[in-house]
Amino acid sequence: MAFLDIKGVSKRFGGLMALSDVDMQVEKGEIFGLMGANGAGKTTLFSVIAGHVAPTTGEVVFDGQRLTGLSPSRVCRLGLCRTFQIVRPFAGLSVAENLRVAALYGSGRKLTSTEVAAVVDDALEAVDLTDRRDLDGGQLTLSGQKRLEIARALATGARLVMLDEVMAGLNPTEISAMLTTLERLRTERGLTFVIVEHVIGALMTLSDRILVLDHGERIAFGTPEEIGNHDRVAEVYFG
Amino acid sequence: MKGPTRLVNAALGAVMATMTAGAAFAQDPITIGYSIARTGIYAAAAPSQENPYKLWQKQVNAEGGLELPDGERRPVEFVSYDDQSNPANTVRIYEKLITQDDVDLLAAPWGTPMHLALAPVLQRYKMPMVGNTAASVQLRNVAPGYIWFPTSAIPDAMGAELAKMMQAEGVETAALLANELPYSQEFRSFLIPALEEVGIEVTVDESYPPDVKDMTSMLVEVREAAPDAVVAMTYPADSFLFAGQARELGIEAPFVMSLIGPTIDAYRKANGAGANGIVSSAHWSSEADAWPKGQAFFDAYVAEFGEEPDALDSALAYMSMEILQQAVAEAGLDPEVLRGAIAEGTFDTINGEVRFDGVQNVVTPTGFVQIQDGKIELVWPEAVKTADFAPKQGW
Amino acid sequence: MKNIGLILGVALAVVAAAVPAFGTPYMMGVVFQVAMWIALAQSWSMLSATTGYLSLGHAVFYGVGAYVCVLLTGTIPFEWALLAGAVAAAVFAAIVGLPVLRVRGPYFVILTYGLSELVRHVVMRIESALGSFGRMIFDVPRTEVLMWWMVGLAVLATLGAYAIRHSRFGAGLAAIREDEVAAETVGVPVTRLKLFAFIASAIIPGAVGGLALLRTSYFEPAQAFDPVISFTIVTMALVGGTETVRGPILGALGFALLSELLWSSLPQLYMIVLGLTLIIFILFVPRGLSGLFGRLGRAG
Amino acid sequence: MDTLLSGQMLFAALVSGSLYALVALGLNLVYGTLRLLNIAHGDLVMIGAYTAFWMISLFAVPPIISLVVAAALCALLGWAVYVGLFRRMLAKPELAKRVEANSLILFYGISVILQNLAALAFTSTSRGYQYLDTVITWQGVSMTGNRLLTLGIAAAICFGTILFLRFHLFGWGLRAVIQRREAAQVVGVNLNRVQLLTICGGFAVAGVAGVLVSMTEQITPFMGFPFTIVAFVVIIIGGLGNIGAGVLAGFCLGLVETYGIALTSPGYRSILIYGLFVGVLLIRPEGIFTKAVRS
Repeated sequence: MAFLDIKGVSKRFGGLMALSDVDMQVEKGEIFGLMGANGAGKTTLFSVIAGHVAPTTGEVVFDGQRLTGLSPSRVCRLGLCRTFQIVRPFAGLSVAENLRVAALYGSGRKLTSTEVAAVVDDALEAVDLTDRRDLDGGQLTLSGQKRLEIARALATGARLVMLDEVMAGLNPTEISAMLTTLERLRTERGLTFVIVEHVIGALMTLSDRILVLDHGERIAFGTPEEIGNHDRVAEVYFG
Repeated sequence: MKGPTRLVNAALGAVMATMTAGAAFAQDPITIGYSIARTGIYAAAAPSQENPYKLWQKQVNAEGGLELPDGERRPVEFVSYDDQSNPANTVRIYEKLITQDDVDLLAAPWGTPMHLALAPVLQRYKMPMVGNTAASVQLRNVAPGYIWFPTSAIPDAMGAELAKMMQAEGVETAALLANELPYSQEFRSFLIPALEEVGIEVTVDESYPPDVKDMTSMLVEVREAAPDAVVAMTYPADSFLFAGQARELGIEAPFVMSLIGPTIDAYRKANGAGANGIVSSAHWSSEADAWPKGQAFFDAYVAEFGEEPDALDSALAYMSMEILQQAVAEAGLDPEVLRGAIAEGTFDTINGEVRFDGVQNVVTPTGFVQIQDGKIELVWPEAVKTADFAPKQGW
Repeated sequence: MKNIGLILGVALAVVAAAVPAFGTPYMMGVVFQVAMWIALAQSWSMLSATTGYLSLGHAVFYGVGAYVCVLLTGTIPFEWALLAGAVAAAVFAAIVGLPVLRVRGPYFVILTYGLSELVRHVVMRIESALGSFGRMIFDVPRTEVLMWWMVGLAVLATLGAYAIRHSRFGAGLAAIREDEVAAETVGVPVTRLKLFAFIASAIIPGAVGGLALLRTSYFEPAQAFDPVISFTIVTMALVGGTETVRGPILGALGFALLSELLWSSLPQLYMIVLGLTLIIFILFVPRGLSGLFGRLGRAG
Repeated sequence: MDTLLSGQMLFAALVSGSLYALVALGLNLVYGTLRLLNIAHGDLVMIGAYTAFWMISLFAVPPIISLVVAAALCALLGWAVYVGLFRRMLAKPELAKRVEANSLILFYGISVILQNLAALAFTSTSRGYQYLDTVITWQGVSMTGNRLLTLGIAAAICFGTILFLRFHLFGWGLRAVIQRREAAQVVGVNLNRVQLLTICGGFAVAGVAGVLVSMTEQITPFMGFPFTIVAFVVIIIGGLGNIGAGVLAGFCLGLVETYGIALTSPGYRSILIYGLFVGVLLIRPEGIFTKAVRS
């Protein structure tokens, strides 16, 4: 059974089918890419998985546990955490405080204060924010805030992290730093990632496998090379 | 300790100083403390009580001061605070007046809740106070001792008297509209059985919340029932509303009562001739020949404040000061002696003779007034009335 | 510096302890009043300062507590009546909490106000249906006893607020204040925590309402649910500053003492001066007395 | 049942409704454009009422003329408050961040000052005067002149404002500011000017409402607060910042009050109104008459 198993998920908003009958299997330790034009349903799929939105039909199973119907906080405590395309740091709290909240609540068990401090330090280290730990979340640059989002997800102890366009708005230097960070997180920590990315190059480089959505439907699935050569994808996406 | 307060009172007293014999001011003034609602929901009612206090003070000081048993006169000075219409503040203020400001005498705050909250404080510090504007059967639950209520507008007596009066005027059916605030509800609870007793049928009986903004639907119901009498148990704000809308709908009952409101000067100014014929609760009128001091008070009040005194609250407030004045002349300033004098004495006021039994005035009869040609005439009871009841002739 | 809230709380308790020895009944009245506002503002801060959900209806808890207490006095010892008042307020908060806390921002502000008014009118209606025209309470405890209870509640509220702010619970509430969706995403059970905070902030006001009622010894719904109570609480807490536990203490102390001072020295003008003070504070001391003192402390 | 269908009830509902709509209109303008919770709104009604009272008592000027005076006076106050306080507040980021809480307290301060200045200047004695109180009967409906005037003026101002906002360029700018502040600035709306004019306009409308109210109610320095509450109830039911819906909601509240009382009992009047208010906030906080905007 797949680590994250999405079975026949559909979501209807009024008359609009945002997702129709999407299947998707993510294996442990992989980086799974999601592609699609604006409005293709990627963010909706994230929201369904993370528990922000209930699917109209279908179900989501994570590590053998059914997620459908659970609240986002519950989903997070089970080990699955997402970030936001438009960053949502706790702007008035310091970077370390941001992570402390995630550490306190994200794991689903009570940590001692030493354990919390360790988790916070570790997450800061992992995204290279240690020297900014006392700044307010709102004072970071965009790139810093994207890192903070990732660090917060790490601090929850998540085993699967869903990244929603963490590279959007970053400059090439920042993108390549981000790529390094993500690669490192996967290899060093064995984390699983599902990523949505508009920066196609980055997506192709990072992902092991890619799923392409168009108007809420699954139109292609495969390795980056396969997707690059896929006719329908080329038609919808590149051209 | 009370320096700053004195500054303000000195300003108030400045005018009087020029008019009063210099000798009196060489002496230590007698201080009288009270709280009043200068802000908050009761603030509009407060001047009807505070103005008589000020008038009384001015008159007393013009005579050389408040007379003590030895014939000595000392000027009167007020120490007053705003209770913000909150009984909790009233309690605090009187504690401060008694223990901190060391006032010689106390005057009453405005309103039933304030009086009731105050009774235990007076008991505790053994300071006598003549109340005035409180009216509730609950007053009788107050342990007699340090507080007295000169009013005779107590709901149970009023209910019985009003029923008698309505019977005497040939009323057979009545519509009742009552504000949900305690005083009017209490009145309603005594009026209904009293009406039943004298055989008057209640055809409409509605209660409405104090923040009512339109009475049309109630009054349409009243108009359709076409009763002989409409008894609106109003507070000031809704008394304006009632008069305006009853007039609009042409309520034709010959007997129309509005509980609190019509005796306020502004009520008659706002309603003009439409106010004529409206009955209200008060047991005083300046027109009564039996109470010669009444007209003098009325004239002095009009001269001082440019409007007529409220026949209920202003009269009661002034009466309470007259009682205090006469008791002090008899007994002096010692609280215990003074208490005895108030409890045992008989007083001559603008509302005639007053004597207390327990906490209650047992002399002044419960009465009702009616606006006739813009004047407040006492129309009930027979013994003291200044004019006959006249059926309301339209609006 | 971190423990200044506690220190102030203890200091207040010590002052109060000394009062009966040398103080006049008037002083006891002042202490009662100041302690009451500290207890209320501090309780309010447990919800509003931590989560940013600005309640303009805390009079409802005060009123519910007062009402339950007045219904019970005479039947059981007053201590139990106070406890019942606190429990009733908490139960009420628990019942209305879930739907009310779904509403945010200015809507929440206005909703809490409206709720308080709704309950006031319902109680008025009940009282008039019961044929009760204001209730008097006899045999109330001495002022000194009441003052002690109130000081106790103020200390309790301060300790409670301190404990919340420095706990896991408090960290979760802070996250909710900053971004509710993000908080939920990192595992904070937002709905549950908000409800707990709402209930926590209702308990002590329930007891305070009962106690204040015993002091006045007279109950009328119009006064027990007076919206001015809600406004005063918010004002004091904001003037004090919402960032620390000492904020509400400073606000309540400053405000109560200022009005005590003005009230007796400028009887005609004090409300106007109070209004001006408020305006000046909001414009020029945005972080409240607490922020002001913090800044002075750092500068010196 | 006959009473329910009578013109008399409808007239009463329309008079209350138009007044509610008018009082709420001013508040809604100020909230919509500036996001300020104006707790002092009812005190402007009080100022309008006193203006009318003193004008007629001292100079025998009828309220119909005082309308203009009161509007000018309140607009002036709006100008002073905006320039003196709120421009300052909105300019400070740390204050503007919590604009609702801060404006609430600021206006609370202003409210306290206005009430107590009025009490100091005029004493708190209640006032009243007689104006246009002849009763006109038409088709069996009795109407007092001053209530008819209230209906006419209040309705005219409400609908006039709606039309103005719809068709005048300023109205477009204002609606743009209400809906999307930042975007409006980008496309060249002078935010400062729009805000200043709206606050003056909103205050002026409250002053006008005060003149109308003074013809039928007692005037005291503390009469304003209930109007603040009614105004909030109305704009919540309509939808905060939605001008047209607010006017509609004002009339609806008049209908609910009149017919709701007739169908139940007058004792339920306030429970009904606050119940509706709380119910709307719980179920549809964006307002009954506002199309739901969901992202």
